[in-house]
Amino acid sequence: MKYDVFNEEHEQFRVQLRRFLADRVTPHAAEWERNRQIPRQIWQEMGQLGFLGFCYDPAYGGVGADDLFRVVMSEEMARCSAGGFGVAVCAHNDMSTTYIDLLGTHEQKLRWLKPCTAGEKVCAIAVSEPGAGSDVAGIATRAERKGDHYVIEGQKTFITNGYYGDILVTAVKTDTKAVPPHKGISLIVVEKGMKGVTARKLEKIGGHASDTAEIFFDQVEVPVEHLLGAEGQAFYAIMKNFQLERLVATILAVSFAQHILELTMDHAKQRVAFGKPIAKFQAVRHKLAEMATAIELNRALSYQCAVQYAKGEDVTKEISMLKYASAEMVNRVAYDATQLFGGYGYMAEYEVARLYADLRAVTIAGGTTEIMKDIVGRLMGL
Amino acid sequence: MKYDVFNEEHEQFRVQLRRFLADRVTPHAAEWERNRQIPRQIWQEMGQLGFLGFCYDPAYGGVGADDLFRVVMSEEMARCSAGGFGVAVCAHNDMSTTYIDLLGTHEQKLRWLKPCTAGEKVCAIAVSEPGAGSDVAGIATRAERKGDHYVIEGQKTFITNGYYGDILVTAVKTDTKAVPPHKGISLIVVEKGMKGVTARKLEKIGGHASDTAEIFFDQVEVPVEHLLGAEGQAFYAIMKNFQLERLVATILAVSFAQHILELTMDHAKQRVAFGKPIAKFQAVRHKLAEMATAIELNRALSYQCAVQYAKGEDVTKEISMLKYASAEMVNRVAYDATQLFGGYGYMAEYEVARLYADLRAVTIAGGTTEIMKDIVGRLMGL
Amino acid sequence: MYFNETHEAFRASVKRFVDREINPNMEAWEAEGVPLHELFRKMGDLGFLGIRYDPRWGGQGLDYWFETVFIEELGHVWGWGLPVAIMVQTNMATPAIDMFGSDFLKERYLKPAIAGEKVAAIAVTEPGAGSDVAALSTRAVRDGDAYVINGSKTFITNGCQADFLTLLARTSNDPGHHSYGLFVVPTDLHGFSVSKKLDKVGLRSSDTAELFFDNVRVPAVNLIGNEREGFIYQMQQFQHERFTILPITYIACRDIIDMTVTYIKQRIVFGKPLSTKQVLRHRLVEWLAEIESLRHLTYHVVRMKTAGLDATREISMGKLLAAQLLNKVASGCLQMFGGMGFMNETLISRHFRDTRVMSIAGGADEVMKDIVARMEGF
Amino acid sequence: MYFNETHEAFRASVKRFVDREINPNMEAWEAEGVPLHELFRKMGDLGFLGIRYDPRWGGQGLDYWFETVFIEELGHVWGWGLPVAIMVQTNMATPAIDMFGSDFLKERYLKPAIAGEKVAAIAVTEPGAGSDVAALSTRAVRDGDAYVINGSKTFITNGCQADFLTLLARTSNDPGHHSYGLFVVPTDLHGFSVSKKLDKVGLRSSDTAELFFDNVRVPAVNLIGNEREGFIYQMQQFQHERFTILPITYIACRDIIDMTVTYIKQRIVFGKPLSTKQVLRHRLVEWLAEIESLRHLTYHVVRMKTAGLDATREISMGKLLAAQLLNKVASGCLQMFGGMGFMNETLISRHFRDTRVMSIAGGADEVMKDIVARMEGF
Repeated sequence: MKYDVFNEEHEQFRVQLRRFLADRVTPHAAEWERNRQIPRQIWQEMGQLGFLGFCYDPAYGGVGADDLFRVVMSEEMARCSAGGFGVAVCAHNDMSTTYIDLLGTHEQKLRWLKPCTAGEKVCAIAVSEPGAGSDVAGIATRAERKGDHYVIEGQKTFITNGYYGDILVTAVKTDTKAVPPHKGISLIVVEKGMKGVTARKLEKIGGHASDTAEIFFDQVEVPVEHLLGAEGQAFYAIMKNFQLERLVATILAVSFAQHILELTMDHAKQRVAFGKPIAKFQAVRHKLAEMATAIELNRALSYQCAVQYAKGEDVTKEISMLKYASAEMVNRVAYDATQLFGGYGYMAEYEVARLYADLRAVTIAGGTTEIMKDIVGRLMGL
Repeated sequence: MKYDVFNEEHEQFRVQLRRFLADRVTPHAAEWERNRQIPRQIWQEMGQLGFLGFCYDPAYGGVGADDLFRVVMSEEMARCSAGGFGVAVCAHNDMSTTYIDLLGTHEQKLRWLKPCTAGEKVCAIAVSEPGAGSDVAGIATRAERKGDHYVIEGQKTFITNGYYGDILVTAVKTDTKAVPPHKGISLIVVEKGMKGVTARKLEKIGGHASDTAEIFFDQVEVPVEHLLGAEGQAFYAIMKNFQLERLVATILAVSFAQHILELTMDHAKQRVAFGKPIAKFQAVRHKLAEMATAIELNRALSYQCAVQYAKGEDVTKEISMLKYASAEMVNRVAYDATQLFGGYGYMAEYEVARLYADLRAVTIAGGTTEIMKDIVGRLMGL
Repeated sequence: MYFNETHEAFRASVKRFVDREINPNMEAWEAEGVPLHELFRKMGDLGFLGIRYDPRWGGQGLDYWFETVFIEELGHVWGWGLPVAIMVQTNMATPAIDMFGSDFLKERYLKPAIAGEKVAAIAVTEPGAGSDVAALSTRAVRDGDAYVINGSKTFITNGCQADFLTLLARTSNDPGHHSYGLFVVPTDLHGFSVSKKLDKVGLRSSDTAELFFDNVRVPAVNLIGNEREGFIYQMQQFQHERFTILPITYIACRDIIDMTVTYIKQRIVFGKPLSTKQVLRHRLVEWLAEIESLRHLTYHVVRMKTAGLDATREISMGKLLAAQLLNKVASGCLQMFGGMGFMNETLISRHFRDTRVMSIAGGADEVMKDIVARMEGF
Repeated sequence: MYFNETHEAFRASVKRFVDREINPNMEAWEAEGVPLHELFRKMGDLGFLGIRYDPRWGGQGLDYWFETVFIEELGHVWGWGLPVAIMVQTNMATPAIDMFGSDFLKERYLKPAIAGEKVAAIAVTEPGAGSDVAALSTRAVRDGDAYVINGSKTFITNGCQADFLTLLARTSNDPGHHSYGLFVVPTDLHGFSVSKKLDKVGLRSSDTAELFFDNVRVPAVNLIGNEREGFIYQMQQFQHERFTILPITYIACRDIIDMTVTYIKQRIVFGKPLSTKQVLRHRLVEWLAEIESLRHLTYHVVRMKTAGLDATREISMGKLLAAQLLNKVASGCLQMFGGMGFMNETLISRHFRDTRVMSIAGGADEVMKDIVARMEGF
C-alpha cells in the first residue's frame, strides 16, 4: 500500500544508503559480530557519504535534513543483516549527538558535533544507572562544581557505544537538593580519554556488533565548558529526545519485523514437509498473515506519528504506545519466525535465530513496555 | 493525534449527523432494541436530511459525495449507543444499494436507488446461504430464465434488513454449469412483496434493533428487468463491494472500540474499590492503555486504507488484514471493558454489556477472521 | 482411574436427572425462569443437595469426590443459569451454616435446604462493594434479641425466589476483618424487598436480584457463629463456591468442543469439511490440553481437601484458569459455528452469553491473582 | 502428597549432585562444553542413568515416580544444555534398546550407557526431514552380516561426544511406516564423521552436531528388533523423550519465578520495590497457575504410565503446554530483570536463550497439535 510519506529526496537517500549497506556492511556483519566491534572506518565512510548528522546545520557537517530522513535511515539499518550495527548507529545519530545539537553552543558543536557528523568521533548517551533506568530523576551520578571544573563521581550502565565510543553525553546531578529532583539534572560532555573514566564491556544475549558498557566515573575532572545548556536544564531535553529515540526504536522494530517476515516467507515457500512447501499448511499461512498484519498495523501508526513528529506536533502518547506495541510485535514476529524455521531457527548461522536473540532487548531498552503503558495511562488522564 | 484525513465538509457532515443521532436515535435506542425493530420514520428522516445514499448521483437523490463520508457516517453510527442500528443503516447504505448504483441502469436506479436514498425503501443484500457463506461461488439459489421472467428458487440466510426491508439485492445462479462456477452468478432485485418470498426472523445474541432473516424463495417470478448488469457479472461486483463493506466494518469496529474505551474510562475513574478509583490500580491503567493502543493501531491503518480506497487504489490485502484485526480487537476491548465494569459489565442495562454481545458477530459477519487470513495469505503469494 | 464403582453409580443417577429433568426444560426455563422450589424438591428427594452434609440434617455424608462427580455432571447442562442456581444452594449459601452454624440454624435452614424445601441465596455483594469487602455498608445492629439490618445487596442469584439469605453485614465500625457478621435472613421478614430483578447478558435461567433491607429485624439466633467473624466464615465459604467452577468447566468445555467438532465435520466449505482446516484443529487441541490440565489440578484440590489441607491457593488458581478457559472456548467455538453461532437457536450462543460472567462473579480474575500473589509472599 | 520417604531420599541425593557437581560448573561448561564422559561416569556410579532399567544391565529397576523425581531435580540446573544432554542418554537414545533391543545390544550398549561409560545420542532428524519422518533419506542397506548406512543427520545432541547413536534409517522404499530400521551405530566405525558442530542460540553446554555417514558398515546384530519396525519403536521412544520436558518445566519455571521475585523485591524503582507493581504480580500468578496445572497433568501421566496405559495424548498435550509455558516464563521474567536481563552475566538470559528450542525440538508445537487432533478423531 502506498503511504505518501516520503518524497523523492528521501527515496534517493534510501537508495544510496541501501547500496552502501549492501556493499560495505552486510558482507562484514558476521565478522563484526564475532569481533564484537564495528570498525572505525565504517563510521568514517558513513560520515563522508552524509549518512550521519544529516539533520544538523551545514556549519556542523549536516544538510539540515528533516526528521523523515531519520525514518528512512532506521528502516534501512534494520534490514542490512548486521545485528547491533543499526542500534550503534542510531544511538550515535538519533539518541546522543542530538543533545549537542539541541543544547550546545556554536563552539561546542564545532568541537563535538562536527566530528560526530564526519564519523570521526562516536557518540554515546549516558543516562541509565544501575539504580535508575526509566526513573531519570533518580540518577545518583554527581557533578560537583569546583572552580572551573566539575568533578564527576558515579556510574552508568547499558551504554551503547560506551566502550569503543569517544564522547559521552552524560546525565549528572549538579544539584542534589533540587525540588523536584529532576531540576538538578544536567548534561555534561565527557571525553573517554579523561582521567578517571573507565568502562567495562557487557556481554549481551545478542546485538553483538554493538558495544554496551558499564562506565565508572572516579573523580573525573571536566572543564565547565563541557556543560551542555544551563545547569538543571537537562531533564526536559532528555524527555524531549526520548520521543525521537522511541520513534526511531519503533521504526527499527517495524522494519526488523518486515525483514524477518520476508526471510520467513522465503523459507516457508522453499521448505518442504509432508510433500509440500510448509507455506501451504494453513497454520503456517495464517501465522504469516498474522505477522504481516501486525507489522502493517504498526507501520501505519508509526508513519502517521513520524509525519506528525516531523511537523513538530506533540505525539508523546502515540509514540509511547508504539514504542511498546512495536517492540512486543517484533518479538512475537521473531518468535513465530524461529518456530516456522524449525530446528534451523535455533542455529546461530541463521539470521532469524540471531535476530530472535538480538531483538529481545527492544521491549526493555529505551523504556520498558511497562513504563510505556504507565506513560500512556498518564497521558490518558488516568 | 491529528490525522489530516477529513476536510471541513466531512466535519460539518459529522456534526450534523452526530446531532441527529443524539436527538433522534440515542433516546429511542432501548425501545427499538426491545421491539427488535427500527421505525420506518427514522429511515425517512435520514433520507430527508441527506444521511443516506449521499455518495450517489444527484439524479438519484445523492450529492456525489466521496467515500470518506461513508467513513464519517460509520464512525458516528458506532457511537450513538443504538445496538444494531448502525449495522442496519450501513447494510442499506454501503453494502446493498451500492450494487444498484454500480450495475443498475438509469431506470433501475430511478426505481430502486432513489427511494432508498430518500429512506422510503430499505435495502438488503442477500448473498449468504445456509450452505455458502464466504464461498460465494458455491451458492445454490437458482434463477431460471423463463420468457421475460426469472424463476427463483432457493434460500438465503443471515440477511440484515431481510425481515422488515423492501428490496433484496439477491445473488443467484443463472447458469449452474458455468466454469468456473462463479461466472454463473448474477444479481437480481427481488421486492419483498413478490409472491413466493417469505422471511423468518432470526433471534440473535445481540444487535437486536436490526432484523436478520432467513429468506425463502419458492418459485418466485421476477421480471427480467430486475437483473442488475449482465448475467454472470455479479461475482466481481460482489468481490469489489466486499472491500467497501469490510472497510466500513473496520471503521465501525474501531469506532465502537473507542466508544467502549471512553465508557470504561469514565467508569474506572468513578468506581471506587479499596479506597481509590479503580483507574488508579496499575492493572486497570495498563489494561486501558492497551485498549487505547490497540485502537490507535487499527485507526491509523484504517484511515490510511480509507484514504487510499477513496483514491481508487487496490487495498484488498490491507482491508482484509484490518477486517479481522479490528474485529478481534473490538471483541477484546469489549471483553476487557466488561471485566473492568465487574458485575455491572454483565447487566443488560449497561451499554458495555450489551455491546459485548452485539459485537460478537463482527469476527464472523462479512467474512470470518479465518477467511480473511486465508485471503491475506493468498495476496502475500503463499 | 480416579472414581470407583460407587462414584460411577452416583454419576449415573445425576446424569439421568440432567438428561430427563433438566436439559429438556432448559429452553423453556431460559425464557421463563426456573421454578426452583419444584426442581429443588426433586433434587432433594434424590439426595443431590446435601452430598457432603451430615445425615443428621438429611445430608448424604459423602466425601469431596462425590461432590466432584455431582458438579462434573452439571457440566452437561445446556446452559449455566441452572447449575449456578443449584451451586448457590449447595456450595455458596449453605457451607457456612454447616461449618459454623448452630444446631438451631441447621435444623431450621440447612435441613430444608438439603431437602429442597427452602431455596437459599448468598448475599454479600453490594452496589458499592464487590471484591472490596471492607467497603460493605449493609449494617446489622443488635437490638434486644434481634439484629436490625439496613442496606442493599446486588447481583444476588436466586434472589427473587429465595426463602432465606446467607447475608454478610457490618456489625462494627472497627477497621479490619473482624467487624462483620454472617446471618441467616428469611425473606418473609418485614422490611425485606426485592428492589429490582436484573436483566443480564446471559444466565437467563437464573434469577438475579437487587435486594433492599429496611429495618429488617432478624432474630439474634439467626447469627452464624460469632458476630465479629462473619468475614472469616465467608472467606472459607468462598472456597466451596470457587471450587465449583473447576469441575463444571472442564466437563462443559469438553461438551462444547464435542458439539463443535460434530458441527465442523458436517459443515462443508469450499468443498471440504471445516474440520479439515488445520488452524481450527490446532485451536481445539490447545483448549483440550488446557482442559486436561484443569481436570488434574481439580483432582489435586479434591485430594487436598480430602486430606484436610487448605487449598485456597490452588482453588484460586483453578478459578482463574477455569474462567479464562471457559470464555476462550465458548467464544472460540462460537466462531467455528460461523453465522449460526450468533443465533439464539444455536446452543453455543447461550454458552457464549452465559460464560462471560465466570471471570467476574465469585471473585474476579484480578481478585484471584491478588489472593495468590499475597499467599506467595510477593 | 505424592512422594514417599524413599522418593524423597532419592530426591535429596540428586539434589546434592546438582548442587555440588553440576551448578558450580555450569558457567565453565557453557563456555567450553561439558565433559560428558567424566560427568556421566559419576552419575552412573550414583545410579542416575538407569533408574527404570533392569538391574541385570545395571539399572535401578525403579518406577516412573523415581524417574519423575530425577527429572524434577534436573529442573534446578542453571541452564538447559546439560539436562538435555542427560535426558538424551536416559530417555531419548536408550529406551528403545531397553524395550526392543536384544540382550546383546543391552549388554554391549545399554549397560555401559547406564554405567556412564558410553555416551549415547539419538539420530533421527535430517537436514531435509524433521517431523516428516517419511521424508527421511538416510538408508541402511543389508549387505551380508552388516547394514551399510549412507546419509546425514542433523541437530544431534551429544553428537560430538557420543560413543554410539540410536539411528533411524530407511530400510525399504515402500511407502508407509513399516520401512525403517532403528540401529545402534558406534561412532568409531569407518565412514562416520561429525560434519559440523552447530552454533546455537542457546543450550551452549550441550553439543549439537551434523553427522555424516559414508558407507558405514554396521553389524546386523546392531539392529534393534525388526528391520521394518524402527519407526514404530521410535514413536514409542518419543513418548519417553517428550515426557521429560514436563517435570523439568514446572520445576525450572518455579525456580525462575523465585529468582525473579527475589530480584524485583530488592529492585527499587521510583522509590518502591518493583515487586509492588500489580501488573508484574498478576503476571507471575498467571504463570504459577499454569505451572501448578502442568504439575498435576504430569502426575496424571505418571499414574497412567504406571498403570501401563498409553499416555501419548496426555504427553503430547503436556509437551505442548510445557514448551509454551517455558518460553513465556523465561521471556517474561527476563523482562522483569530489565536491562540486566539482556546481559549474559544474569542467569535469566541463559534461560531465555536455552528455552526457545523447547517448542521446536522433540516434536514442534504444531506436531503435538496434529498428533492430538488425530487421536481425538477430528
